[in-house]
Order: sequence, then C-alpha cells, then structure tokens
Amino acid sequence: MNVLTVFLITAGALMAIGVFGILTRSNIIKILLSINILQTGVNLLLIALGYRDGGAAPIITSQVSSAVAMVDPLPQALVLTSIVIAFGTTAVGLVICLNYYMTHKSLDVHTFGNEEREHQQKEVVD
Amino acid sequence: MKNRYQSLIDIAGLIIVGIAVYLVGTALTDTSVAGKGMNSADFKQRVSYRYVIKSVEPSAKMEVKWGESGYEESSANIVTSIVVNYRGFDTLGEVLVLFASSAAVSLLILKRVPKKTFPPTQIMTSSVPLVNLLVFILGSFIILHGHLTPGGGFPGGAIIASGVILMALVFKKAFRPQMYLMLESIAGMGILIAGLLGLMYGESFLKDFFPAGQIGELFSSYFAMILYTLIGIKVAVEISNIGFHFISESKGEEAV
Amino acid sequence: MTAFIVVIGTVMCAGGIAVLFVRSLRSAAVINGVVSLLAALVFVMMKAYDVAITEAAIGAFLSTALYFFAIRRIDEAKDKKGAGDGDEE
Amino acid sequence: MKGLNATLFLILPLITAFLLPLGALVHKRFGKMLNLATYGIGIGLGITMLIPTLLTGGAVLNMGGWPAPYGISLYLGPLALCSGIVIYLIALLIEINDINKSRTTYYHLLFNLFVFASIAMVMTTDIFNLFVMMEIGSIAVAGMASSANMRMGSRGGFKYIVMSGLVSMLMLAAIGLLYSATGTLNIAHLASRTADVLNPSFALIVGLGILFALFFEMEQFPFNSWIPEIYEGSSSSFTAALAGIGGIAGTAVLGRIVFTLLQDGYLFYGTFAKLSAVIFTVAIASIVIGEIAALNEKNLKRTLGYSSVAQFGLILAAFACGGSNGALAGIYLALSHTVAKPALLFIAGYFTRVSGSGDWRDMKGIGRKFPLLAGAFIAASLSIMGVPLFFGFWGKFELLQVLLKSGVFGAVAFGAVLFGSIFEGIYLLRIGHSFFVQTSKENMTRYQPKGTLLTAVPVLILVALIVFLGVYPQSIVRSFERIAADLVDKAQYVKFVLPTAALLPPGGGL
Repeated sequence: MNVLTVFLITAGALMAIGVFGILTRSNIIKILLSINILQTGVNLLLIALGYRDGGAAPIITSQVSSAVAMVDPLPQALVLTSIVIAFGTTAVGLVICLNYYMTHKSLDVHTFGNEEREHQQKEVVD
Repeated sequence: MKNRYQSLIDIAGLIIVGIAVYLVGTALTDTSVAGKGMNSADFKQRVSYRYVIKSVEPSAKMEVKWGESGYEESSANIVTSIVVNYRGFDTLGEVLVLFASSAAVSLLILKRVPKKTFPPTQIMTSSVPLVNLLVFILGSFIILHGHLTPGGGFPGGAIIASGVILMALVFKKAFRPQMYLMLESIAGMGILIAGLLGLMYGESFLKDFFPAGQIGELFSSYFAMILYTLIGIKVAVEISNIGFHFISESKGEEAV
Repeated sequence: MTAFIVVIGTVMCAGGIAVLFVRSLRSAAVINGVVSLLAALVFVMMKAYDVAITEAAIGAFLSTALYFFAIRRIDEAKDKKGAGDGDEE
Repeated sequence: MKGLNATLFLILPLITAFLLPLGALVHKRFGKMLNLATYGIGIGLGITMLIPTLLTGGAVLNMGGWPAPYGISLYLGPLALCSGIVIYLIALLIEINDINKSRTTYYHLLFNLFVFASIAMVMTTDIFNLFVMMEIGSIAVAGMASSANMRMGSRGGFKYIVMSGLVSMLMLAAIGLLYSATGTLNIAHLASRTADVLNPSFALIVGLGILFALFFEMEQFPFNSWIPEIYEGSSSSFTAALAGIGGIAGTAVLGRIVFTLLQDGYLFYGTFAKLSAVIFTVAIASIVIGEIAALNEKNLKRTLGYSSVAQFGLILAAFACGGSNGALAGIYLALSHTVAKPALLFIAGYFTRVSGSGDWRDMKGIGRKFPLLAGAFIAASLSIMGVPLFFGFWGKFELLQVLLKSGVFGAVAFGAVLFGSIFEGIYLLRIGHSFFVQTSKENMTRYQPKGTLLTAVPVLILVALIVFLGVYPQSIVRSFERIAADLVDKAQYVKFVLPTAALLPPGGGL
C-alpha cells in the first residue's frame, strides 16, 4: 500500500466524515465545524492527486534544478486559494450563527414551531 | 434538549454516506473499463510542467537552474509564480473572497454585550508587545520572501493579522472601522492599478511588465514582490477586521 | 514512512469523528484545530510547504480563534437570557 | 491598448467596490450615485462592443498575457457580452428601485462584488476560476440575504451557507480529479481533447460534482431549501438581483458547461446520456415541486421564489435536450425570466410596504389604488406563463417543440411543463385578480402610496420590454441565433480561446 493510496484514503475518509456531520448534526456550530472538516479533506485530496512518490518540492534552489522530478505545483496554488475561501465561508457562517442564536435563542436547527410561525406573520420585510 | 430521533438520524446519515463512499470509491478506482481514470495524467503532459520549466512557448532549454536569468518568470518558488503570475486572476478573485466576507461580517454583526471580563494581567500587557514584534517581523519576512521561500501574501498576512488580533484582545484598542476600510480599499485599488499598468505596458491585464530578474536573488521578481505585499496588507487588514468585529463591543455599522 | 502516515491519518479521522460527537463546543473547536494542524503536517510530508504554512496560519489558528470568539459571544448572550439551552447540549 | 474596452467591462464594478469606502466619507449617498454611474457606463460599454462581437465573435482576454491553456483567459463572446449587458441593466434598475432606501456602504460593496462575480463567471474559460467566482457570488449573497430581517434572514442565510459550502467542496473535488486525469483546467482545452476518453464511471463522478454546483446556482430542487426564507426575509430588490442576475449568469455558465464541456466531447463520450438524464430528472422535480409549493403559498414573495425555481427548471430541461434549438429555447426562457421576474418582485415589494403585510390575501383591492403597478403585475405574470403576445411565449413555444423531439425524458418533461404552466396560471392570476376585487373602505384608505414615483420606473421599463419583445421578437431573433451558435458551436469556441497548435509543446501530447 504505497503512500499515495494512504493519502487518498485519509482525504476520502475526512470528506465522508464532513458530509456525515452536515447531514446528522443539529447544533449549528457543529454543522459549520463539519463543513470545515470537509474542506480540509478536499484540500488533502487535491494535494494528494498532485503528489509524486519521491518528488522534490517545487522550489528551485542551488541543489534542485527544474530537471529534478518535482511534485505538481498547480494543485498547491489551487489549495492556497481554497484554504482562504474556507476561512471566508467560516467567518460569514459564524456571524450568521450568532444572529441565528440572538433571534432564535437556541443553537438547534429544529426551532420551527408555532411560536416561530406567528413571529413571521407579524414581521413585514422590505 | 436531546432530539428524540437523533439516533435514527445518525443511522440514516451513516447509511447514506456509506453508500455514497462505496459508489464513488468503486467508480474512481475501477480500471476495468478503458479510458483515463484518476491520477492518470503523466506529469510531463500536465499544464504545470510548463510552469516548472518556465517557458510557456516551446523552447529548447528544458532546465531552469539557480542563478540563471532571462526567463519569462523569474521567481524561484514555482507555486508563487503560478499564484501571482500565471494564474494571477485567481488571486484577484481570492482577495475578493476575503473582501466580501469581511464586508459581510461588518454588515451582519450585532452589538456585543460583554460579560464581566478580567483585565489582562501584568504578564500579558508586558509580554504581548514583545511577542507581536517577532510576529510582525516573521509575517513581513514571509510576505517579502514569497518568491524565494515557501510562504507569500496569504500566510504572511494571516500571521500579521493574528498579531493584531492578539494586541486588540489585550489592549482593547479603540477600533475604528473606517481606518481599516480605507487601508483595505487602498490596497485593493493598488492591485487593480498594477493590473491596469500591465494592460498599458504589456497589452494584457495583470501582465508582469518588469524586466526578468535572476532566479534566487532577493529582488529577482519585482511583480511577485509588489503583488504579494499588496495582498499581504489586504489579507492582514481583512482578517484583523473580521477578528475585531467578533471581539469589539462597538457595532461597526454606525461608524460608516 | 507509510506506517507513520497511516497513524497520522487514523488520528485525523478519529479527530474528525470526535468533533461531531464531543459534548462541549469549545473542545470540538480545539479538536478541529488539531485536525487542521495534522493536515498541515501531512502537507509538509507531501512536499507542499506553501500550503502547510497557510493551512497552519489560517486553517488551524485563525479558524479556531474565530470559533472561540463566537462561542464566547454565545455564552455572553446565553447568560444574559438565562434559560437558553447551552452549547453543552 | 487592445483589450481595454473588454477589461473595463469586466472590472468596472470592482473599481466602484474599492472606491465606495473612500466615497462614503465624502457624502452619505455617494455609494448610490457611484453605483448608478457604474452600471450606466457598463451598459454603454457593452452596447458599443455589441455589434462587432456579434459579427466577429468577440475578444479573448488572456490574464497576465499567458496563452490559453497555461493562463486564465476570459472569452467575451456573444453569450458573455449579452449576459453582461442584461446583468448591468438589471443592476441599474435595482439601484433605481432602491433610490430612496438608505443602504450602508457594505451592502453596496457586496452588491458590486456580486455583479462582478456574475459577469466574470460568464466570461471565464477556466473551471477553477469559475469555482472561485461562484464562491465570491455565494458569500456576497449570504451577506446580503441576512441583512434585512435578522430572524428569517439568519435562517435562510444559514441554510444557504451550509448548502453552498457542501456543494462548492464537491465541485472542487471534481475539478481536482478532472485535472489529475487530463492535466489541464481550461474548458476549451478540455473540449478540444480528441486523443483520450475519460473512464465512464470516473467521468460520471466528475460530471455530477460540477453539475451539483450548477444546480445549486440555479436554485434547483435538491439544493434550494433556503428559497422560502431568503425570498421572504430579504428586501425585494435583493431577491430581484438573485432571480435576475443570478439566473442569467447561472444559465450562461450551465450552458457553457453542458454544451462545450460535457456534450459529445471526446472526454465525456460515454457519459453525457447519463448526465442529461440526471439534468432532466432534477429539472422535472424542480418544475413540479416549485409549482405545487407556489400554489399553496400565502406569502407573495415566497410564491415568486418558488416560481423562479420552476422557471429555472424549464431552462434546465431545455439545455438537457441539447442541440442548437435546445440552447435557443434555454436562452429565450432565461431572458424572459430575467426581464419578467424582477418586475414582479419590485411590485411585490412595493405592495408589501403599502399594505403592511406580506400575505397576498391582505392586498385585496390594492390595484384600484395603483392600477398601473397591478396591471404591470398581470402583464409580467402573463409573460411568465407563456401567453402569446408576451415575450415568455416564444421561449415556452420553442421549449415545447424541442422537448417533443428528445426521447422519453423529453415527453415526461413536456407533461411537467404543461402541468406547470396550468398551475402558474392559477396562482399568478389568482393574485392578479385579488388586486382588483372590491374591498372594504378602510382597506382602501389604508393603501397610501409610499416613496417616490421613481420606484415605478424600472417596472414600466421591464414591462415595456416584455410587450415589445413579445409582439416583435424578430428584432432580436438573429442575435439570439448568434448567441445559441456561440454556445453550441464547440469548434468556434476552441478556435477563439486556444492559440494555434504551434504553441502546444512539441513532444507533449497535451
């Protein structure tokens, strides 16, 4: 079982755990945490797909010239972007969770009761 | 308030995810059928091979060595050359993602009612400035050496932002959103102007119109340095802006 | 080398599962930070040093800091209202 | 400076987004004036480039000066330019409709980023760049959606963020897998690969990953649990942006992916039949569920939200049929929806403010006080239903023809579309009728006009467009055929975007 399949299996497992967490958790902060785990899993998958056994890091130094077999640099550039996107989504998600808590007084997703419905009738938006 | 059906939901979720993992796993790994499957693109055929040998047009020279110059892209760190030069528009989009999330946080955050918090002890107030000094030096080193060593605008900016948030936690500085918004838009405007300059001199947006430097020198890739500095400032300001909004009592709203 | 990575992989998956089932939100955030740090370590092993620094700086440290700020604000709002059901569900 | 016009057309909202914070100090209403000016200039720029683009096929902007498969290149062809002009038009009308509503700088900033992301989504020829632009769009929408009403906004915003996070990560995984198999990220380069064929099951997974993100973008059934809260909980001008701008951008991107990347390409040779079956099932489910939900919905804005779900289902069904008349039907439907739905939402927002309640049963007899707006509501809903002499008719007529010719799925979709149109007729005309019904005296006194007459201007412009294009569509039929050709004709797209073969490496069979 070479190193690459271990990376791919770990990435796949993390993605599965993230999706499982989104489907089953009822606490909104935990749903955001599982989205974070899903995002870490996908980042791992992308880098693992660019991995080359025994490849050198894609930086040209005095010892390493470009003739040396290098790891694929493109997925690394993509994952750099994806990590910052994950941070942006987490920040906005957390603010929305705070507002959800301030208005619904609970971190639970299932808050839709009649108390909720009569709230909606009163408020008119726009 | 345990949900009555929680165990049922867990089992159902487990079944769904299990089936999905099985289907996707077999689909990605079965090589019985002809056709290119996962990870089957040979490294030399990939687009990234052209970035490694730094010549998009076919050229005789297939090897880039340390200290040589005259290539189309002169930064030693190939990932930086991709992020800044070859796929610069992605990075512009990237900076906009942070810009959008920092604006969304400032738009949506509510006024915070702080509980009784303990004033920072003497140890904190004396040690944090020292720690921050090192943090800022490390952050700016990572930004400025983005094209030589691993790092660049994003990690450097994040490290500086963590220092700024640490200072806000300890010293409760008066947080003025306008100053941050100004810095953000100036840095963003800087990136756009760099792009338009590329359009003026190099007839395409975000073109690196600087002379090719020597690979490995500090001042080899001016374009990477300039763009990464602007990105570093913008990332640092935006992340500390997001952090401030979570910490501060004042609602950023009425200030603007 | 492969055994070492298998160990790290199982620890990360165990951390991922722990985040979902642990009771307190704060410990869930800490475990998520640990999983991100281990991911940064795995990135180093995969020769992706740029990504390792960014993942450690943004993914591990700043996301966890954000979660802690948010949970603190929820606690403050909870105490003000008294009966709200706590994050320790 | 060859590409200046095209580059400016793209980055105009960006320049405004960065100028807004500086301007907010100068004058409180600076943001609104800047926005109005930007969208006006955007439309002007677009129209100056319209004729040459329609004739010659437009310009390719290579970002950073690198040729196509190696850098990110943006193709401003007929499809991208017309979508861009319509996006700027809808944005301008939204700003006019918001003329007396005080919005913070952050809201204007997010709105500009949303407009930029929609235009860049349509122009880009790089899948990862498409992912980044969709991500900017969804963060901006999440920010704006929850800003009006905290209670419903946070519910809808949370569902939106969770669904967007899940779906965008599936698309990112699919892009990573596709890159690992083909070695390139450029759509034109992928479409031009005649050497290799993807392993069918692998291609199915990759195709589904990308399509799920597009289904989310087009508010289709399994991914649109956030529709009721966001359509009711946020301001009507924002929902007009979501339905109008998001709709046309999503259609153009969906068309580009389905026709250029997935359809009869060498890569997805064996799997397009399965993928179009998936698109058909999602479309039919969205049409049926959207119409039924809209039928027993009490709140006016939620009804319009569900009707958008159904309308986008029609577009999906049109694209799933493939071929140039499928593309033509999809583009007709997209444009007629983008023109009619914002008008309905503006009127719904205005009537909600006037009658003080979101429920359309409390708006009885409001048409007697505002005959113009109520009449416009009926005209726009007739166009959505596809009644002749209105613009929506041509799209639906074309769609029904093309559905008949595409197999069993086409027949089922044909039934669903007819069924949907009947339901549309019922719930839209029921609302239109209740506007003109006799009502009590105190109701009539309650309806006092709010805000300046200026808010009626965008509605009248849109309705005038609907009627003009409905009665005399020949004026735009030729350019629509050109757009459909740009969408369907793979060889022309590859010829424009990819440089001559000389650039590709000698030995490398990329």
